[in-house]
Amino acid sequence: MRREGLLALLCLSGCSGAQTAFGGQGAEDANFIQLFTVFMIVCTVMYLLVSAALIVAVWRRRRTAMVVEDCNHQATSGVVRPALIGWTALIAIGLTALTLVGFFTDRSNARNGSHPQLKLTVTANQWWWDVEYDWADVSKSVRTANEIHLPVGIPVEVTLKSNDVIHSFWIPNLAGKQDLIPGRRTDAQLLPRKTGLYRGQCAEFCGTQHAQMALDVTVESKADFEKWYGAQLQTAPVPKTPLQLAGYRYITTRECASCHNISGTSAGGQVAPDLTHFASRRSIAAGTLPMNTGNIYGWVADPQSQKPGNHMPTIGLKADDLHGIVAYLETLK
Amino acid sequence: MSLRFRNSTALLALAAALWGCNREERQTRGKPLGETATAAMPDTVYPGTGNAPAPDPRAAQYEGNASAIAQGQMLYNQMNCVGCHFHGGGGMGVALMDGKWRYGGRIDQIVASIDQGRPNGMPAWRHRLTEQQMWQLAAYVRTLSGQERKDAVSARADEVSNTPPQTQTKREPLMPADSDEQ
Amino acid sequence: MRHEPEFADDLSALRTHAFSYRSLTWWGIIAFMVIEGAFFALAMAAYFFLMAQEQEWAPRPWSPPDLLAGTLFTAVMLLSEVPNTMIKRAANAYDVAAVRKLLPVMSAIGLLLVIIRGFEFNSLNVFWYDNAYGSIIWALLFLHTTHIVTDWGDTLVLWQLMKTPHGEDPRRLVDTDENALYWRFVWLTWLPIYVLIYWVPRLFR
Amino acid sequence: MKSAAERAKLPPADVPRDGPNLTGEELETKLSTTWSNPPGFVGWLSSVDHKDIGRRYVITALVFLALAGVLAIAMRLQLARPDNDLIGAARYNEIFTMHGTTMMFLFAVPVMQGMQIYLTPLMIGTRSNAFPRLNAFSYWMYLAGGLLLWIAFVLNVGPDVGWFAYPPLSGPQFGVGKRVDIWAQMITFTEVAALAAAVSLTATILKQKAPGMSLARMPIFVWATLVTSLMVIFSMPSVALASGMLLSDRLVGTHFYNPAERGDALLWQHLFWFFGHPEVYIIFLPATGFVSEIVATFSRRSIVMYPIVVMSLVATGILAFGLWVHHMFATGLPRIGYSFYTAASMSVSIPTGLQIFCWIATLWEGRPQLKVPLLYVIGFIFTFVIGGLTGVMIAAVPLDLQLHDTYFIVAHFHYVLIGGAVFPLLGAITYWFPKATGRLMSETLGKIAFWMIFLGFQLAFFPMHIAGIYGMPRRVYTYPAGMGLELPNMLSTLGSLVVSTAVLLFVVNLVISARSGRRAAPNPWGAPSLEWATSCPPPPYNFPHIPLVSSRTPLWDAGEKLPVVHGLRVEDRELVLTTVMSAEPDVREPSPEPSPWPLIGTVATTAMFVCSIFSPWAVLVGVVPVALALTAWFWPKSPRLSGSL
Repeated sequence: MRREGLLALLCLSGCSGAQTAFGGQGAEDANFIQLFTVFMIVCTVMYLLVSAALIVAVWRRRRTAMVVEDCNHQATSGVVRPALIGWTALIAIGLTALTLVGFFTDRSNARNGSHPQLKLTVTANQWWWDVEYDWADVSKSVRTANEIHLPVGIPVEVTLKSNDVIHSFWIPNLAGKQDLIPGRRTDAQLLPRKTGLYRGQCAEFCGTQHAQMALDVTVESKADFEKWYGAQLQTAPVPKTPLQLAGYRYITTRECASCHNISGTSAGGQVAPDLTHFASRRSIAAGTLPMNTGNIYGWVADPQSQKPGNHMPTIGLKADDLHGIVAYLETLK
Repeated sequence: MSLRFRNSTALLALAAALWGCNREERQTRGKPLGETATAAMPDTVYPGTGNAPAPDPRAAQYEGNASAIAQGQMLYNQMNCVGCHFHGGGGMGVALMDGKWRYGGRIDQIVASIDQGRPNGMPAWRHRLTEQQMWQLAAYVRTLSGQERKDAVSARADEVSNTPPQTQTKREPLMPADSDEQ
Repeated sequence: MRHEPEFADDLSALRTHAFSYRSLTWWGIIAFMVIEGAFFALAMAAYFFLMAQEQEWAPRPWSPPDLLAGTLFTAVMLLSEVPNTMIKRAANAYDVAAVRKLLPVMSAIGLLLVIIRGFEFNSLNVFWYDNAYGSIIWALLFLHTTHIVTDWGDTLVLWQLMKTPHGEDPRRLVDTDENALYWRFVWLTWLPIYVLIYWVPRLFR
Repeated sequence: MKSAAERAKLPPADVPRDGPNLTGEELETKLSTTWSNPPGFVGWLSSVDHKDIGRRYVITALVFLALAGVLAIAMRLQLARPDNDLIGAARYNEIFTMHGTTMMFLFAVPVMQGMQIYLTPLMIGTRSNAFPRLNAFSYWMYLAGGLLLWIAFVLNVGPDVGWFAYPPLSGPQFGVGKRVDIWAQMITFTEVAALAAAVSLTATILKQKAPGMSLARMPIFVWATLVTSLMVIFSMPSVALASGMLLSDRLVGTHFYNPAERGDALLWQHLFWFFGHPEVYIIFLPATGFVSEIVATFSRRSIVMYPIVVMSLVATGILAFGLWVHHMFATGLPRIGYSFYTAASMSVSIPTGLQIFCWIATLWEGRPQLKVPLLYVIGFIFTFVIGGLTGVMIAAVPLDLQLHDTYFIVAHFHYVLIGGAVFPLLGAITYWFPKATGRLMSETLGKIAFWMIFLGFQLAFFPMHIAGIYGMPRRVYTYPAGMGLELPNMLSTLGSLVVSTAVLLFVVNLVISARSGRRAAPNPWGAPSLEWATSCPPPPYNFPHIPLVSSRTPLWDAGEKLPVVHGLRVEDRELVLTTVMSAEPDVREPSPEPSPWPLIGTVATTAMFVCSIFSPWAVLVGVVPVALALTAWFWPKSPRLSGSL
């Protein structure tokens, strides 16, 4: 129910499905659709052949009663041997062709990411995504969480790491999945071809809240991306109203700051999603709730009832503190 | 199925129930939700074997609870307890695996130490961690000196190995630290 | 329809025991050797897999295991094949007296090996909980120890069995023959493990 | 006292033997006395009769199927609607873990082995299987492992990390409590059980074939049994090693899977799938054996191109060990290496394609009669081929990277495992039911159940392909609305309800028919293989006289009389051993008596395994009673009677 708003928004933005391998908005996924179609045709033909042969075989000399006739149970008619040869040849040729098509598609996918123009690192944690845009110049790096923005038409290399267990990075509209494995570095290449709002999701079982570990993906024009990126480089705004100030005080001095980081404030925790531009995101808690005031209230007041078992504790905030926190969080655009 | 067989099944089930009942209980949230923010914390510093107050009843919820200890282990790393105490061996902070406790080694006493902080550098975590988190942390800290049940602790974390496995840590007798020893 | 029997061959003259591949238990033992051989082979594969994670093997600052105990063990193990072959031949020749004399010797060798194995654990210079290198070294040695202990126990039981009138049953000589076969498996699998535990960590430093 | 060597040369003592002078009822009374279980409950527990053990295996496995089926329904109800909150996240994770674990380790492999244990000695014409006590031990160990897992689940300490239990999630840090230890130890139990059964079956097939039944005359099902048993022997050590390492990581702090100390989480995946992929064929190949037998019988035509079917079985068994990496395409291993595994995965469909050809050709050449077992075979071909073709799809890396770990895969392996193994199994149960019980199953109820299962299955699992492509990952306890997943999930849930009703109907049919079904003649279907040469149900000694085989279809080729060999003792349990290849009679082998020691050994082993979860010292202490039980088990009863495995 609570996601309906978010999804209505997604669908308004013109995409038929935010999380589907039949989207084809990324180069690799477009290859997937083509290859899938080829396989589908070949497999359907094979299936129809087998089915037809089976139906004819059963029907043509069926018997209804058990007759203990003296049948010659060894004799083989002349069609069997040529049919076997034909069938074997058909399978062998079909498989060889499919293997080759698959191999060349794989090569083509590998080429897509050979000259990345944008690099980012995605680090998976039990049940959220830590995202960093890497630049040689550290001051131009941006850290965010549970969302990535990508400029359309630009090859991206994503370095994948995990802080705890194995996860899998999967944005079906753009490309296939790649596991994030603790102690190893893997990478994914993305080449988005169409702007739009997509959804990624963890695809390797990673514990209690594996189902609620989504990633919002925005593919936008280069100009929009740069605008967004510029905004992300900003530190958090100074609180204006007394209510916001109260929230700011609570967040920076109390439990929140132990885990969360808000650039430009003293909240410097490094073990939970970065909140510097929290309110600019599409969803809360890795796609658990769409971003709106009511949901921020619900989440901050009792994260354990929204996403049971996640690592953010229910503090038991007093009403005043809660109002302040939400008011301040909403300024973090 | 025969009666005898069913009996033995029941016995097995009973035995399993005895350890199964609370070792694995997962609490996603501190029990008395309304109280947590204001709940009274053990407030006195009672060094050594001095007259400790009666144990806190909440201890039973966390002691020997596998999930609480696991959460505590995660917090121990995330809150950078490792920075001073290392993996229990001590460094800048005191050693936690030697069974010597200046401020008491009972779980509620450890909670008090985390909550209030202690002289010579241990910061107060009151309002930086929730009460539930401090209990979880204390439950984990007790495993470092072998105080918790071996079937509730994990042998090791997925990190560089600095100590022998905790499932094999000998249980240190609780004793007060010498006051002149730093 | 139930068929009436049409009597063909009479099998009453067939013998009631046979050695080697004509024996049923021989096939069982071969199957168990295949299972355990697969187990060892996979453990060795895991050893090389973990070795590939390291720059050097044994990783510093751990020094490779001390050679004395392991080499002594290997020597005793190889020498034990002499009485083992004698037992196997005696069993094949239906020489119960010789079998009864040799089994205590094999039991004593088993005991000696178990004792030396204790020293081997002490000379590894690493604990299983130190790192993955320590873990796999201990695992290989532990796995092989279970075989030593099992076969030693087996030999003890066989020794007691052969002392009884059961020993006169030629089928028990088949058992003796197969126990000796299994011992060969135990020392054959030890040789690569010996190299992996004691020599590879020396050669890849 | 004569020396052993002298005695060995002595002519056989004058004891009663079967033969022209001792046949008919007199023989059968004597053999019954020799081969029956001891009376009473202890006798029941001591049984080493392969028919008892096979039946217990199958019934226990069906109970686990029902339990896992209930869990499946629970999951389908939770997933019927988006954002459903019928079952919480933690509970759902336990449920899908239990469903997968139970289906793979406690249902699929054991039920196939149970059928093999029941049928193999009958099909190859021997009185008992090799090492019957080991066989009894196998069953008890399997039962203990199953009870361990399910009691733990009921007590809320069931595993919750998936049936594949990837570390580090299952490791000491993230796999909290004893849940994973119980899972891993359950693996050890089923491991030992499967290996013991496989050893027994292999030795039975190689050494106890009826005289004249050379390898080239063995029924296809026996070939399938031989191949799967060998696959068990080669693949199970891999998961035993992996789970042993996992347990030691968790309990004594080793670092096999800890990257910080140079272990590697992928080591688990390699070892697990080196077992896990052959496991699929361990389940599937016996099913192809069922299919071959059923097709031949109901077409009244011996299987067309027997050598090709046998070679396909062997080839599948070998190729199955070269495919495991296709479960790991998304782990970032070197890309070029993947091509090899793609090619290998695709090539395994060649032998399967050939087998399907041979079955259709047999139907084509024969006179098929559409009885329930054959209906299941036809349903199998229609369904399994879809699973096989989606398997070809996901062998290609670019397709797999999208489809891996989605509901497409869930659909794929249910088509392969239910379509490929459970359909033939249900057909096989219908087919051999009269052999085991002496009564036929109801044809009408059977047909209704078949059509409901077949159609309900398609309704339940076909939409999952679409859900997967539309972005639904596996192992999620809920999914958001608006992603196009509502309809396929609702259809799947409805289909699963149809299937479960139909399975219930099948069970009702089993129960009713076992009590009051039509009485079966020894060979009610007019089948060609030896198990139909004896009465329904077979006597404890299987055959009054051991048949002499001279073709692949002995009962079709025999006239009024069945050629037999004779001269076996009737007052002691005795078998005839034959040579491996050509099945020449070679040795008369005593067969062990019933014994309670396998059960006692299981109890001792269970105590050791379960306690070892709590303290490693339990292994040292617990090994003593295990050793005592094993010694008692192997100690011969009297010098004359022996062979006690």
